[in-house]
Amino acid sequence: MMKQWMKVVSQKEIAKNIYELVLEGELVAAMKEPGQFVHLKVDESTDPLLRRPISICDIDHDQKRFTMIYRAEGKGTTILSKKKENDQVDVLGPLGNGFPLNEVGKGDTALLVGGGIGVPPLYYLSKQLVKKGVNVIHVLGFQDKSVMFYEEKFQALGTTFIATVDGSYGTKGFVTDVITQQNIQFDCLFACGPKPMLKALDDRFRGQKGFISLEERMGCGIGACYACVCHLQEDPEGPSYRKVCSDGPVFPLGEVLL
Amino acid sequence: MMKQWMKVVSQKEIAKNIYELVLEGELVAAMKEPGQFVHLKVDESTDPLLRRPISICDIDHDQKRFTMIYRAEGKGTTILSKKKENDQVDVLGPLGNGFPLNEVGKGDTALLVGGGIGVPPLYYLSKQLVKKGVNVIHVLGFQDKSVMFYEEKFQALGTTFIATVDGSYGTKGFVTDVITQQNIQFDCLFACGPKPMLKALDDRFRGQKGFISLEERMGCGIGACYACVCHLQEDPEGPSYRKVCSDGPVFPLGEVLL
Amino acid sequence: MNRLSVSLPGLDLKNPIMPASGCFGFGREYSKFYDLSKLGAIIIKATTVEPRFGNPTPRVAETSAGMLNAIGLQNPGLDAVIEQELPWLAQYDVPIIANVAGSQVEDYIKVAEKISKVPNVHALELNISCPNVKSGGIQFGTVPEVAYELTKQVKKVSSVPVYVKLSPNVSDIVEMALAVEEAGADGLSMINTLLGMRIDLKTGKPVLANKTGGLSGPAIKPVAIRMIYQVSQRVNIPIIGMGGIMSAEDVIEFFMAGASAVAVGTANFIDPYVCPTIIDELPKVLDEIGVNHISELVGRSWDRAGKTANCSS
Amino acid sequence: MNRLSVSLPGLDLKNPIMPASGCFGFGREYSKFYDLSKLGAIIIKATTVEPRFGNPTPRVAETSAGMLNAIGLQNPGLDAVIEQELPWLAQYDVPIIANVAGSQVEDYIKVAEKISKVPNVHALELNISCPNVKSGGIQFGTVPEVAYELTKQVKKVSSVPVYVKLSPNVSDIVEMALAVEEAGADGLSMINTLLGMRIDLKTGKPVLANKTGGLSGPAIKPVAIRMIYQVSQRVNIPIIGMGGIMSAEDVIEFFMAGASAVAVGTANFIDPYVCPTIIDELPKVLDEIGVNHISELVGRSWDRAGKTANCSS
Ligand SMILES: Cc1cc2nc3c(=O)[nH]c(=O)nc-3n(C[C@H](O)[C@H](O)[C@H](O)COP(=O)(O)OP(=O)(O)OC[C@H]3O[C@@H](n4cnc5c(N)ncnc54)[C@H](O)[C@@H]3O)c2cc1C
Ligand SMILES: Cc1cc2nc3c(=O)[nH]c(=O)nc-3n(C[C@H](O)[C@H](O)[C@H](O)COP(=O)(O)OP(=O)(O)OC[C@H]3O[C@@H](n4cnc5c(N)ncnc54)[C@H](O)[C@@H]3O)c2cc1C
Ligand SMILES: Cc1cc2nc3c(=O)[nH]c(=O)nc-3n(C[C@H](O)[C@H](O)[C@H](O)COP(=O)(O)O)c2cc1C
Ligand SMILES: Cc1cc2nc3c(=O)[nH]c(=O)nc-3n(C[C@H](O)[C@H](O)[C@H](O)COP(=O)(O)O)c2cc1C
Ligand code: FES
Ligand code: FES
Repeated sequence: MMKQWMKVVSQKEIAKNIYELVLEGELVAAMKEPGQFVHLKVDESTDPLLRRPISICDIDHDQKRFTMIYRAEGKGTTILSKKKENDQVDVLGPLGNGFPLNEVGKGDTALLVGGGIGVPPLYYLSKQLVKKGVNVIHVLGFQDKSVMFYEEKFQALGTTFIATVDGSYGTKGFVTDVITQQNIQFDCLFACGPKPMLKALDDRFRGQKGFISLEERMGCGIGACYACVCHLQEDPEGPSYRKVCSDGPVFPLGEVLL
Repeated sequence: MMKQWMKVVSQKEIAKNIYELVLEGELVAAMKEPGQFVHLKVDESTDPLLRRPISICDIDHDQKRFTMIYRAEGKGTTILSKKKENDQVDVLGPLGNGFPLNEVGKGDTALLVGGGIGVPPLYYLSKQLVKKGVNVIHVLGFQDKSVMFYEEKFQALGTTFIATVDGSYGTKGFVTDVITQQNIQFDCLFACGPKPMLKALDDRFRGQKGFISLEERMGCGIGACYACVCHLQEDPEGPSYRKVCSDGPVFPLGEVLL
Repeated sequence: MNRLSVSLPGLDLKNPIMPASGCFGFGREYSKFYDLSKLGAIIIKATTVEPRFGNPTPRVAETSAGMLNAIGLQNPGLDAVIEQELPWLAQYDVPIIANVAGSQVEDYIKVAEKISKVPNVHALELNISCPNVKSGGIQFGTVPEVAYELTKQVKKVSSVPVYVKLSPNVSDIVEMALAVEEAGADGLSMINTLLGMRIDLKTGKPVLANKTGGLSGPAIKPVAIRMIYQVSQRVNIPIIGMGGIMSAEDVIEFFMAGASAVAVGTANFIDPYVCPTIIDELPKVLDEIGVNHISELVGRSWDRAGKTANCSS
Repeated sequence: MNRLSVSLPGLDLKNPIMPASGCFGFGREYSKFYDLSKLGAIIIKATTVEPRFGNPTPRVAETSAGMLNAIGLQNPGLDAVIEQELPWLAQYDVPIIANVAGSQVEDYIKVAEKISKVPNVHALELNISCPNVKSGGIQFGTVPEVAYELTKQVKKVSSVPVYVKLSPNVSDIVEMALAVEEAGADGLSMINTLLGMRIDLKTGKPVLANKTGGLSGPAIKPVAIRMIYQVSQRVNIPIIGMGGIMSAEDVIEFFMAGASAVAVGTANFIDPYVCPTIIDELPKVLDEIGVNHISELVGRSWDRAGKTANCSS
C-alpha cells in the first residue's frame, strides 16, 4: 500500500466509452492478488476532490506495469480518459483483499462471472488460475455489443460465453440465463459486477464455494472513514459489518448482505 | 470582445517565474489598442474558479497571434505556466480601453514607465508609437535583475533605463528616481505598474498629459459585477466611480483616486 | 410545445433561466454577447433609495470552487434605475425582477412601491440579507419576526408579486421560509451567499477590504440543494433556486430538489454565454433523463414517506 | 527550539496538527503509512455508549471541492473503544482527544465520564451537531441554552479539559461560542460540517441514503475562517480550527484567523500522508512569511479597530 505518481504507458478506447489504461511504476511490485484495486486522483485540482477506485485488470511485474479498464462516465473518469502517454497519475494502492487463489487446485473448474465494468478484475484472476492448471469458464455480461471488451483475451484462457441485455451479441439476457442454459457446473465461483447480478448469484449458489467482489461509494479507500460498510447476512440489522475497501472488495458467497 | 479557445504557440520562462506565452486564434483580429487585456480561464476545473486578467503585450495580426507576459505566482498563473505547445486556453477578450495613440504625434516625446509585470503592455504601445514617429523613452523598474525581461526589445525601440530596487542592475531605486536623475522631459506619459508607483507618478505629473493603467481584483472583467471600481479624484467619497475593467484599465492622469 | 416554459406568480417565462441579482448588472454588458430576449427573466442588481458606492476594494476574493464578494450594494439609486436602466431593458422581450435592498424597512417600502410600478418589472425580489441598521444591525434575514414584518410591509405597497430572497446563514431555513410565506410572500428565492472570509498570508489581513464577504459558486451548491429540498416540502409558494449553478445538469438538480425556476450568478463571470448555453442544453438533458417538460421535475427528490433526523457525521 | 509546539488546556503538543474526528478512524489504517507519534494529537472517531452501525449506504457523495458524508456515527461503542482502541493507540507518543457523541445528555455524560479517565485521553471534544432525541430532535448544536446545559453537565464529570465542537449551521456562531464558554468549556473546536445534499439525476433521488449529509473539504474553508475570525475575538478560550485544510498554507490562514491548533479531516482521504507532509512543510512556510514560532500568528488578522456591519452583496 503506497502512494505514487505513475506514468501513463498507453491509453486506448477499447469499446464505447470504455478505456484501457496502462500505468508504470514501482508500486506494481506490491500488487499481488487479482481483485485488488487502486484509488486514483485524476487531477491535482480539488474538483473532483475524491479518489476513484478502479480494479486492477492485469499486472506485468517485469515491466512494472499494470492495466486497468474503466468506463468514462462521470467527472473523474472523463478527466482520466484524457490522460496521454507520459502523463502522470497519482495512484494509491494496491488496496483491499482480492480473490483467493488457493481455494481451487489443478483440474478444478472455476466459473468466472463478470458484468460490465466488473469484468476487468477477472482477467488477471483467470490468468493466474490457468497458470495453476485450473479449468476456467467465463460468463461475461454486457449492456450491448458496443460496450463489450476483451472477448478474445478471455477466449484465449478458456471457454467464454457472452450475454448482452439487448441480444446484440451472444445470448440475449443476463449472465444467470447463460449459466442456466448451459447448465454450467463448477468447483468454485468468482464474480464481479453490479449488485443485482451478485445478489442473483448469491441467492442461487449460497452454500457452494464462491467469492464475489463488491462496489460501494468510498471516501478513504483504506478502512478509516466507514463510508463503504455493509451488513453481514447473519446479522442483517446489528452492528457487525465489513468494510468493502479494506475487508473486501472480495467476500465469500453468503457473507455480506447484498 | 469574444470568448474563444486559443492555441498555445509557445511558452517560455524568460526570467525567474516570468513567462512569455504566445496564443493563436481568431480573437486576435479584434485586438486594437495597446493596454487592453484578456481574461483567461486557466483550467476547466472550478478550482481555480475565476478568470485571470492579463495584459496584451504584443500583437501579430497577420499570424493571428498575441503575446502575454505574466508572473507565475498564485494558483491560477502556476497552472497556466504548465501549458505546452498546442494546448488550448480559454480566452475572453480583448477587454477594456487601452492607451490612446492619438494623444501624441510625430516628433513628440513619450515617456513609458513600467514596473514589474506592469511592463508588458508598454511593449506593444511603444511599437505603435514608434510606428507613428513618436520618440519614446522607457523607464522600467524591477525588483531585481533576476525578474527583469525585455530590456533589449525595448532598447530596440528607444532609449531605455532600468531601475532595480536592490541595485542588482541599472539604477538602484525606483523608476521615479531615474526620471529625476535623468531629468526626463516628455509630451505625454504612459505608465503601468504597482499602485504606489502610479500614485507617485500621478502626484508628480498631475496636470501634464498622461495615462496610467490600473490593476484591481476582478470578477466579470466586463463591467457587470462592480468588483473593480475606483473613486474619482474630484469626488473621493461620493457615488461616482470608474470600473477598471470596462472604463479602464487605462485612465488619464488625475482622473481616478489611487 | 415549449418544454421549458414555466409560470410563476407574476412571471410567465419562456424558460426558467435568469441571471441572478448582482451578477449581471442591468444587462448592458451581457447584451454585447447575446440577445437578452433569450432569457427567461433578468434579476437586476440590488436597488436602494439613494445611489451607493459600496465597499472599498478589494471586493472579491477567490476560494476553492467559489468566490467571496463584498460589493456593498453599489448601484445608481432608485431614480436612475427607473429612468435609465429599466427603460433600456424594455427594448427586450424579457420580464424583469427588481432586487430591492435597504438598511431599514422604510427604504424597502420606498423602493418597492416605486419600482413595482414600472411596466417591465414583473416581480420584486426582496434582498433581506443586509443588516437592519434601525434594529441595531440585526439581519432582516436571520430573525423570522423581522423578515415577516418586512415582507408584510412591502407586500402592502408592491404592485407586483414579491419573492423573498432567503439568506442561508441561519439555523433554521424552514422557519424563515414559513415566516415570509405567512407574511404573504408570493415566492421564495434561495439561496443568497454564505458568509465567508479569506486571509492574505503575505499581509496577515483579510483579502477583502470589508473583511467578510458572501460565498457563491459551485462550493455552495450542496447547501442550496439541501435548503431548497427542505423548504419546498413545507411551503406552498414556488422557489427560484440558485447557488453554484454552472450547467444544465445543475439546473435539473435544483428542479428535483424543489425549485420551479433558477437563477445563475457567479457562472456568468466564468462564461458570459452561460445562460443561453444552459437554455440550449436543457432540452437535450431532458431527453437523456426521459422527461418531457421541465416542470415535471419539480420536487422529484422529495421524501414523501417522512423525515429522518440522523446525525450526519 | 520547536517552532511548532503549542500548549492548550490538557494538551502540550509538539505541533498543532491533528487528524479530525471521523476522518482517521482510531489511527490503525494510517499507522501503516507513517509513525503516528509524528502527529500533534489525534482526535478519534465519535464514540457513543453502544456500538452503532450508522446509516445505510451510500454514505458519501462528492461535491465541487468538497464531499458530503452521512456515516451516522458508526463506532464500536464505549467499551470496545476503551478496551481495544485506546490501549492500541497508547503505544504511540501522541495525546488523544476523544470525540464524544450521543442522542441525549445522559449518553454524553456516560461516555465522557468513562473515556476521560483513560490515561492517553488528554481532552474531550463534544460533538454537539447531532439531534437531541429527548428534546424532539432539536440540535444540541443550534440552541445556545441546550449547548450550555450539555457542556455544563459534561464538564462536571470529565477528568480532562473539554473542547466543544461547534456546528456552522447556525445564525449566530458567536452566541453559541459564548454560551459554551460560559458553561465552562476549556476550548472550542470548529467547524463541523455544513449540512448539504446532492441529487442523482438518473434516479431523481438524493445520492446519500440518509438524504442530507455533512459538507466538508476546501469548499467550506472560507466559512470556517470567517467563523473562527468572529469567535476568536470574542472568547477567551483557544480554538482548534478545521474545515478544508489541505496544506501548510491553509494552516497558516487558520492561525491568522484565530485558531491555536488545527485538525485535518477530508484531506486524509485524498492523501494519507497529508498530516506529516503539512508538519514538514510548516517551518518552510513560517520562514517565507518571516515568522519564528507558529503561535505568533494566532489572530494576526484580527480587527483591533472595531466591527463593520455592511451588506456583503
Ligand atoms: C473496488 C471497486 C473497484 C472498481 N473497479 C472498477 C473498474 O475496474 N472499472 C470501472 O470502470 N469502474 C470500477 N469501479 C467503479 C468506479 O469506481 C466508478 O465508476 C467511478 O468511481 C465513477 O467515477 P466518475 O468520476 O465517473 O463519476 P462521478 O459521478 O463523478 O463520481 C462521483 C463520486 O461517486 C463515486 N462513484 C460513482 N459511481 C461509483 C461506483 N459505481 N462505485 C463506487 N463509487 C462510485 C465516485 O468514486 C466519486 O466519489 C470500481 C469501484 C469499486 C468500489
Ligand atoms: C488589467 C490587468 C492587467 C494585468 N496584466 C498582467 C500582466 O500582463 N502580467 C501579469 O503577470 N499580471 C498581470 N495582472 C495581474 C494578474 O491578473 C494577477 O497577477 C493574477 O490574476 C494573479 O493570479 P494568480 O493565479 O497568480 O493568483 P491567486 O492568488 O491564485 O489569485 C487569486 C485571485 O486574486 C486575483 N488577483 C491576485 N493578484 C492580483 C492582481 N495583482 N491583480 C488583479 N487580480 C489579482 C486573481 O485574479 C484571482 O481572482 C493584470 C491585472 C489586471 C487587473
Ligand atoms: C458579485 C456578486 C454580487 C451580488 N449582488 C447581489 C445583490 O445585489 N443582491 C442579491 O440579492 N444578491 C446578490 N448576489 C447573490 C447572487 O444573486 C446569488 O444569490 C448568489 O451569488 C448565489 O448564486 P451563484 O452561486 O450562482 O452566484 C451577488 C453575488 C455576487 C457573486
Ligand atoms: C467521513 C467523515 C466523518 C466524520 N465524522 C465525524 C465524527 O464522528 N465526529 C465529529 O465531530 N466530526 C466528524 N466529522 C467532521 C470532521 O471532523 C471535520 O469537522 C469536518 O470534516 C471539517 O473538516 P475537513 O473539511 O478538514 O474535513 C466527519 C467528517 C467526515 C468527512
Ligand atoms: S472507503 Fe473509507 S472505510 Fe472504506
Ligand atoms: S470586474 Fe466586474 S465590473 Fe469590473
